[in-house]
Amino acid sequence: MEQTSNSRNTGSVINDFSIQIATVNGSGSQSANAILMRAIFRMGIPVSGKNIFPSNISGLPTWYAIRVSERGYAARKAGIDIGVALNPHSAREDALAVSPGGVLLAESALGLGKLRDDVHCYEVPFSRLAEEVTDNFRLRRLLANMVYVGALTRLLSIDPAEVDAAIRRQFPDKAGAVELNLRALEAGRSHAERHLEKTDPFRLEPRTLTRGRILIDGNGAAALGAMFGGCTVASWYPITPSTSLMEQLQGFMREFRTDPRTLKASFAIIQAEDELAALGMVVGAGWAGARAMTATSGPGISLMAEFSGLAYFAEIPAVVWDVQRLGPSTGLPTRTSQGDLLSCYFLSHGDTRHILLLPATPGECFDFAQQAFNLAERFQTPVICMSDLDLGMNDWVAEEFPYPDHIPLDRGKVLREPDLGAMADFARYLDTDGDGVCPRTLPGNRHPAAPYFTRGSGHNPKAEYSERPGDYARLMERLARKIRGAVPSLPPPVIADGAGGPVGIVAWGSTHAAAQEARDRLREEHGLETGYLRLRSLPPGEDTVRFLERHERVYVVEQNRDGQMRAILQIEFPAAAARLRSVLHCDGIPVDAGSIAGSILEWERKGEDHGE
Amino acid sequence: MEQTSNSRNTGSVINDFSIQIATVNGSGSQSANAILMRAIFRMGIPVSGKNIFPSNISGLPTWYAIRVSERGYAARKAGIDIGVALNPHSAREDALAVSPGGVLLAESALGLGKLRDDVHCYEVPFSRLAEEVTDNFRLRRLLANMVYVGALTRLLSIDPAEVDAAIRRQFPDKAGAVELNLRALEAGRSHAERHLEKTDPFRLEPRTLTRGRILIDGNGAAALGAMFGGCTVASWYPITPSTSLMEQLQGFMREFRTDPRTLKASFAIIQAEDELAALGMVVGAGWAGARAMTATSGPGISLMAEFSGLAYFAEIPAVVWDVQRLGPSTGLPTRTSQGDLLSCYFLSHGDTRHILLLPATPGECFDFAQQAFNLAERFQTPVICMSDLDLGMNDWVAEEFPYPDHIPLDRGKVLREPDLGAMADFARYLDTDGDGVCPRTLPGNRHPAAPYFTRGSGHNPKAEYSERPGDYARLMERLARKIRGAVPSLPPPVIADGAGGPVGIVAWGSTHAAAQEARDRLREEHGLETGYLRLRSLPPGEDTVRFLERHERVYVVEQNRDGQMRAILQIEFPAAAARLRSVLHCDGIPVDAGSIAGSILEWERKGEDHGE
Amino acid sequence: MASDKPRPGAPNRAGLTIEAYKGRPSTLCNGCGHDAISNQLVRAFYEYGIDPAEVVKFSGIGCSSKTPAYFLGRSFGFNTIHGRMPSVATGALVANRRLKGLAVSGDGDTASIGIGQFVHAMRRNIPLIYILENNGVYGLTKGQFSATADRGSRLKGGGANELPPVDCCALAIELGCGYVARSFAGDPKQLSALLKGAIGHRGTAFIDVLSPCVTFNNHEGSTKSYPYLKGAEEWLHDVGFIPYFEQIAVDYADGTTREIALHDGSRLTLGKLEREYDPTDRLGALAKLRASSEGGTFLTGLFYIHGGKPDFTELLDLDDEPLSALPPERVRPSRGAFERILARLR
Amino acid sequence: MASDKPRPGAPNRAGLTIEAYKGRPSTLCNGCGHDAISNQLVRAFYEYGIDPAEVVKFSGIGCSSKTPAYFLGRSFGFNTIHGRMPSVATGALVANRRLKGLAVSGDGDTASIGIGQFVHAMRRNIPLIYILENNGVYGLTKGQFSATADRGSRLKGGGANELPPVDCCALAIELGCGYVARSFAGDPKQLSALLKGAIGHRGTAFIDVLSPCVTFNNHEGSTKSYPYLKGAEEWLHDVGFIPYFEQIAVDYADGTTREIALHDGSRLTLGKLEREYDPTDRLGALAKLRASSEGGTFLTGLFYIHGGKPDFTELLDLDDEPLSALPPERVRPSRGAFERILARLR
Ligand SMILES: Cc1ncc(C[n+]2csc(CCOP(=O)(O)OP(=O)(O)O)c2C)c(N)n1
Ligand SMILES: Cc1ncc(C[n+]2csc(CCOP(=O)(O)OP(=O)(O)O)c2C)c(N)n1
Ligand code: SF4
Ligand code: SF4
Ligand SMILES: [Mg+2]
Ligand SMILES: [Mg+2]
Repeated sequence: MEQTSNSRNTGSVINDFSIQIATVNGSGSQSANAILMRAIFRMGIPVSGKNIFPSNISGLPTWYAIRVSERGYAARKAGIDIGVALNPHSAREDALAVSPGGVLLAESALGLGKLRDDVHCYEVPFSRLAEEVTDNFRLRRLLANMVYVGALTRLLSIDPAEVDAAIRRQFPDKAGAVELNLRALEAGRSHAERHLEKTDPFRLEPRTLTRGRILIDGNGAAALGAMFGGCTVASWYPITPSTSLMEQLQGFMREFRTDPRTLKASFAIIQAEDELAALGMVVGAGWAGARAMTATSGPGISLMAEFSGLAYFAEIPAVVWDVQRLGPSTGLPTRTSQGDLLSCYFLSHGDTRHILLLPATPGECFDFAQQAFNLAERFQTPVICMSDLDLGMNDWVAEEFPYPDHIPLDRGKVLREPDLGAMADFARYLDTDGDGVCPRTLPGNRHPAAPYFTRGSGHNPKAEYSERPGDYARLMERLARKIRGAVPSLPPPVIADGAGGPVGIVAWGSTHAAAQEARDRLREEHGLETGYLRLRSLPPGEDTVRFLERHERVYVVEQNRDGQMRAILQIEFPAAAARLRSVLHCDGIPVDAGSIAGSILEWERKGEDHGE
Repeated sequence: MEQTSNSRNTGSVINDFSIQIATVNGSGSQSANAILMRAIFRMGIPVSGKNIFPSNISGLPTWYAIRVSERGYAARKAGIDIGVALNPHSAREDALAVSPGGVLLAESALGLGKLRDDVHCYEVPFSRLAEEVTDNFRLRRLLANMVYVGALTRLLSIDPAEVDAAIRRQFPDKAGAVELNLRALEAGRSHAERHLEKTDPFRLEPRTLTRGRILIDGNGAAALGAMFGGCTVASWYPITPSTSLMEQLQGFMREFRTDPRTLKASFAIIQAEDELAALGMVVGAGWAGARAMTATSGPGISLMAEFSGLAYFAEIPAVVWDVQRLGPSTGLPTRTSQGDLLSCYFLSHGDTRHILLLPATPGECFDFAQQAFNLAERFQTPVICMSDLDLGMNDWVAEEFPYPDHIPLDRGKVLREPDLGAMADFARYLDTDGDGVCPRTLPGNRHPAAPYFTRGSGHNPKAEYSERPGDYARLMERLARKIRGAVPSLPPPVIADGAGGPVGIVAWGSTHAAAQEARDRLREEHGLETGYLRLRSLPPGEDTVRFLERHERVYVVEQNRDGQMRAILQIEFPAAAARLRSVLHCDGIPVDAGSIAGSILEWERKGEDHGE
Repeated sequence: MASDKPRPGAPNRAGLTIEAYKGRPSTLCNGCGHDAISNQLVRAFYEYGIDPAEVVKFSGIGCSSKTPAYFLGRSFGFNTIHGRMPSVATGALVANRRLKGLAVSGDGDTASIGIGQFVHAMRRNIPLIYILENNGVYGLTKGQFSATADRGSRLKGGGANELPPVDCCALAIELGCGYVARSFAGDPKQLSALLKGAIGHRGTAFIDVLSPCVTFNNHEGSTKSYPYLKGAEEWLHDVGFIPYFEQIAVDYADGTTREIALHDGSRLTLGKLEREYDPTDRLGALAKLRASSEGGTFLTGLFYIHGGKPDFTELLDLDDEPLSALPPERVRPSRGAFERILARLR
Repeated sequence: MASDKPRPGAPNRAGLTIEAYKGRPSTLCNGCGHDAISNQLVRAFYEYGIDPAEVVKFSGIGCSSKTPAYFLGRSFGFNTIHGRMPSVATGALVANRRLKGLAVSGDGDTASIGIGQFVHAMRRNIPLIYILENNGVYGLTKGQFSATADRGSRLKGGGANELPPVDCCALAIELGCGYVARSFAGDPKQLSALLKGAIGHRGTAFIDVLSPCVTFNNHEGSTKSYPYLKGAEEWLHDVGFIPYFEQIAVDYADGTTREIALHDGSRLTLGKLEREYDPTDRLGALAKLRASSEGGTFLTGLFYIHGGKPDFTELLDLDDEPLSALPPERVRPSRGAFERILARLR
């Protein structure tokens, strides 16, 4: 905020502010917001949007927060520069939430005009204007949303051509809808032109900063990655916020993976009866040689514990996307969190440690969705991708993905008939080359030595049942070695300014956006230089411990209550444990840079006071 | 072994040796072994027995290891002083396993006589002798076991009166069985008397060391504790090694908790359809105000993840016994392990941290089974008791339990009708006194303010659905505070020689027996003094971190692959993390003192070499 | 038909007005079938004069499972987890056998993820009214098919369901449930009578209530929409209810009506249609159900009733006093008993 | 009846002797019913001449679920986790539609913990022979009742079961399974014919095989003991099997025998008893089942068959090539497709 207010005093605030639209869910504001976002994006200005919605189908308050940032900051911005109020149930609160000096664009009928004298207030009869567009009762409610987009178009100088294009893209092949929306847009725009005198400083100016970029949600990117990563079986059970990953995958697969001639599918997407079955199907398919995945969220992860252990222990590839929401239990199903990390790392009873991938951007969702299959097949083990609601369901500006030629499909050590040759015996769990990964055969292999019997109970290298203590200990030791051995193949951490110093910051997943911005603030506003490491996978490797050792105090920033990544780093790197401090944010709303920077500054000040 | 061989050279080895009996499972050796154990126990000599059995109903090798120890060591003893070989399938291996200088007592038909010249070998035709006792084919097989008991009675100078008494106790109200067994015993005894010339040094001498003691398995003790702790609802699904806990509970309850007049039960024991349902029923019953529990093992824990999170989050008392076996997955279902610690501590997705009790002895099983209910009700949260197969299913000598007057039934903060008085509103989740624990009402309470609506989703203090970030953050903060606040009420660690020094040892659960013995060895044989702390609950408290800080190097001894307790200590006490080292044993066979002492010595030597 | 209803606004036999049976305002979509069912639950419990303090509500997860917040606000309630409500209800009702259980679930909650617990709950005959609010889709996760979706039914987005539906009524009968009925959220009169019948029944009473999801499954091509169901509904009979406290004699002169006595002395009357139908004949009930589902109609009414089965608390020989309320001396055996046990272990 | 059996010791149509169909030595108790079933599986697959490389075996957890190690040692197999085998089988069979699935489960594994996955597997009609080795108890955990225990049946220790049994055949029929039979481990001839019929069927074939647990449930008072079952078994008909490769004409002069054609051209013959029984009539099958269970007899035979239903891989419109074997270019769309997608996101 401080920066913005500064520029405000000096005149215009260009391409750097937040808009928060308060509506009722089920009222159709989603497409209006998407159109608004895309129009700004197409003006070449980096933009991000966060949908704060209830666990409910219609009638409850919902907010959409758009952030425009010339510097490309995509984290939530604390403070509302421009508030749009349409929801009578939350109107007062929404109006009071606008930052001083900001803008309140409100439905006139709400009578909010007099509530604040420290903001620029514009009242517009959105509903009445919508009524003028159509007689249809249902549509009016929807179109009121386009009216506010129209008003904003005018107020913020959004390029009308881009709004136009965005509307057409939003309703492809629906000329009627396009027409109506254009009319509603125009109603808002011209009303604003005629009745509103702009007193506020916020403005958009075209740039070319989004060239070569796309606007995409993490779930969509993961779905694309899964398709281009050669996924053939996907089994799932609906649960917010992972549903849209699977539904998008289904859409893409139907379009691009159905043989246009035979209409036969090169994939199976199965809606299972629950998450136990979903992962069970993935395990069965992975065992049989398909690239198989599921996507779920917290409660589903809990239900997948037993099958995860089976896959770990019997060495079966499986890819799981955990699009995290706020737990425990049902928690807040439509709010974001990074609270499943410990659960996933140790998922299942007994000694287990899973490979986790930690995407922070849609680009990484796309990449990791592919790599997850490669890793799962190469190391014959579950790979869990830790996304979250903020990353998965919100739209982010991303570099255009390259066609994934550089990620070939690595099916791991699979022995086909010719590979078995004259072998009389094949031992499924024999570590032939010392890396802990044993070649496997796939059902359907007709070589007489190929078949073996898989089980979740103790077994010797020949896959025979064994209760011998030595067989068990060796097997478990090999599994540990295998996972440790996988670390160099996992996405390494991204390190910035990591040469060393008093303060380091560690982040992971979607927290990255705010953490990066916080570092800029600390440097620019407080002169505090920080090293930065973003974990992109677990178990962590050498780079990470060396980074920790190079910094006196390392702040581990994450969106959960208990500092789960910090806990894992303490387990893995005990010598560095005492350097770690948690910077946590966990209330379901995506973290913002200010609160991270603030916490770090407070710790640092405390350190000085208490001689820490 | 070293000690034993020493004394062997000087003549007799009295009351300090191990006997391992190798038979086939399903052949009825269990009662013979129990009789042998009890007879020794009744001679006043401390004894312990470990059943190493297959996951199978009949026909596979099984071993029973008895340890006699005047010093009261109850851990497994490495090395077999006296081997009894009855199983043709494992005979050679069994014979080769006897320590040099030891005894091999073998079925003559196995022809093992010539195999070893470094052991005292006695051959006895167990089967033939059994044939002389009865014509019944089935019974012969069973009675062969009593024949070896008879031979041992003679060889080891076991008091015949005590064997006699033990047989009568083993078959109460079965005069026929008693008679047959006595005859088989006598056949073995007199055969030995007539045909075997004792050349070995092993002998038993009566003592009075078991006076005031009982012989009991941990599951039986836990069942007793549950009954005397006022358990009213128990729901479970069969799984080794927890089954015998519930089956014994059922036996005790039927006998002592059925009204002799009305024949009505003051308990319900329900065999659920699986572990999800088992914990679901416990949660329902706990919510409704019953003291409810379940018992399970690894796979069941995985299936209980989701309900655990619900109970944690909605604050419902629940007691879970995890009688651990070797995981992950099905693993070795009949072998011991301490591998579920991390799973249980963090059970469920989202931020959770459960209260864990860690009994090490049957006495603690009895105690903690009661305290678990008190803690669960007082802190309105799941309490998981971490037992294991070794503790739960094997027989241990224990101090007689005192009648539990000293553990009153603490039902926690429950408001009945009169407590609510004139209250117009009752807020279920209002922390009225700042300890994080909110008074609750129970269904059936007829006060108009009493009812509330429980849910696993976000809620405010009035138990109303809420998605407000502040409500959520406050609730989660309170839950963390509540669990932290419970720590002083949990069983504190037991500390021995904890004043400080270079080397400390931390153990938990059934590892205690071997750890204690290892300390003695380190002191007596290697002059290494060690401090000792045994954790009896989690989260750990101040005592523990202070102990860690007082020692330069702390060896955390446990029976899992990954050092799970060490991991938890590293999470909870980062400043001490670097002092911790893992001493692990994880192959399904209970750990022995020698391997612990050996590992610690090796570490200590390495430390010197590498200047650590 | 006799009227069992207190005058509107008047207190019922429990001395309460209908207000005491309401809950918080619904947050479901306008027109959702589930709200219609909630209304009937409010009315049925009010008119029956049940004391809300004796009722406990249970639900799983879903739009349907939210509804216990919207009725019987003066009863304890537990919104559990997805598909596993029956186990929680079982535990609670065993812990306190004096409580009357009322459960609400959805078709995803019961027939997809929850079919396992459903099957076992039916076997156990727990004292529970189990209402399945059946719309053929997952409302709360935005309209995927559930396991009760009919073959050929189409999603809003276009996909057709190809798997056969689970008929929970048939399963309940097969599994020994003693009160099995089907109704329609758009048929308040019948639903009301069936709900009251369920209240009067001892043991599990299962009612499958077709309850359109107006947002995701009310379109052309859906077989669970209001228009479709209105068109396809076929009454097995005309269901009426006479509460135990209004034992008026009714004259069924024409022999077209059959009376069924309930556990508490109330009576259900089955009249007019299908008067040959015998709801105590399990096999006949199954045959009727299958015939109707194969014939493409949607049959409602009381399919099966059998009042004599002991409920689960009886099978467990439970003390009359709720287990949850037993005093310490009833749950901790004596010192003498303790001594006897120790003696065996010496 | 025609003999479909190769001469003992001789190679079958796949060129294999019976040795090639055996597995490792059993570790079950002597006399366990499950071993008898394993023997019949060995014989059936050998006599049918199925190539073991085309078969995949699945099981859950239990004594019964161990048996896939004891037959078809040249087939891949997967001993999964307790109660969740059907999902694993579904995944594997979808991944490779050329494989013939053969599943073995226990009554605890299927009817207690696993009833949910059982129900959904039946709905999906996956290409799987599903053998339930039903002994009414949990063998491997030492003899507790399972959900198929009959009411009144007694445990060795003495307790009686008070809950109604789950009849998996009735459920399978209700849920649309296209091949539903019951047999007895002590009746090798009938079991063999029913197994071969299952091999010839397309889609899910479910056979509930009563299989006494000699260690925990073979005592007086048990309704799943050898003596009890031998006494109570009632044949619905005399089942025979004629494989597709032995298309001899049989003369059923007396009209007492009915022939059922299977997917691969093999035929089942149902003779002598109950010749009126029509195994393609779903309702009749259910009625017959219920009548027999209420009558206290234990009916065996082929209850229901319906061969025309598409199996799950067909419903999914899968490529003919196994999904597991598709080459990279078949599973990674082209650069052009990629470009089209990106364009929408700009
Ligand atoms: C374990 C788990 N998986 C998935 C979900 C997500 N989920 C919430 S409600 C629901 C389906 C609800 O459908 P239904 O029971 O038919 O209720 P309706 O909303 O249609 O009334 C699902 C899948 C969840 N809450 N928990
Ligand atoms: C999740 C889980 N719970 C419990 C068990 C323990 N368990 C192993 S086998 C079994 C029952 C087996 O009974 P059934 O399926 O009837 O097979 P049977 O041994 O009678 O052939 C149980 C409960 C387990 N392995 N996994
Ligand atoms: S989405 Fe459907 S089921 Fe849910 S509240 Fe709306 S109409 Fe009802
Ligand atoms: S315990 Fe029973 S089911 Fe298991 S192998 Fe023995 S006889 Fe068979
Ligand atoms: Mg539904
Ligand atoms: Mg069984």
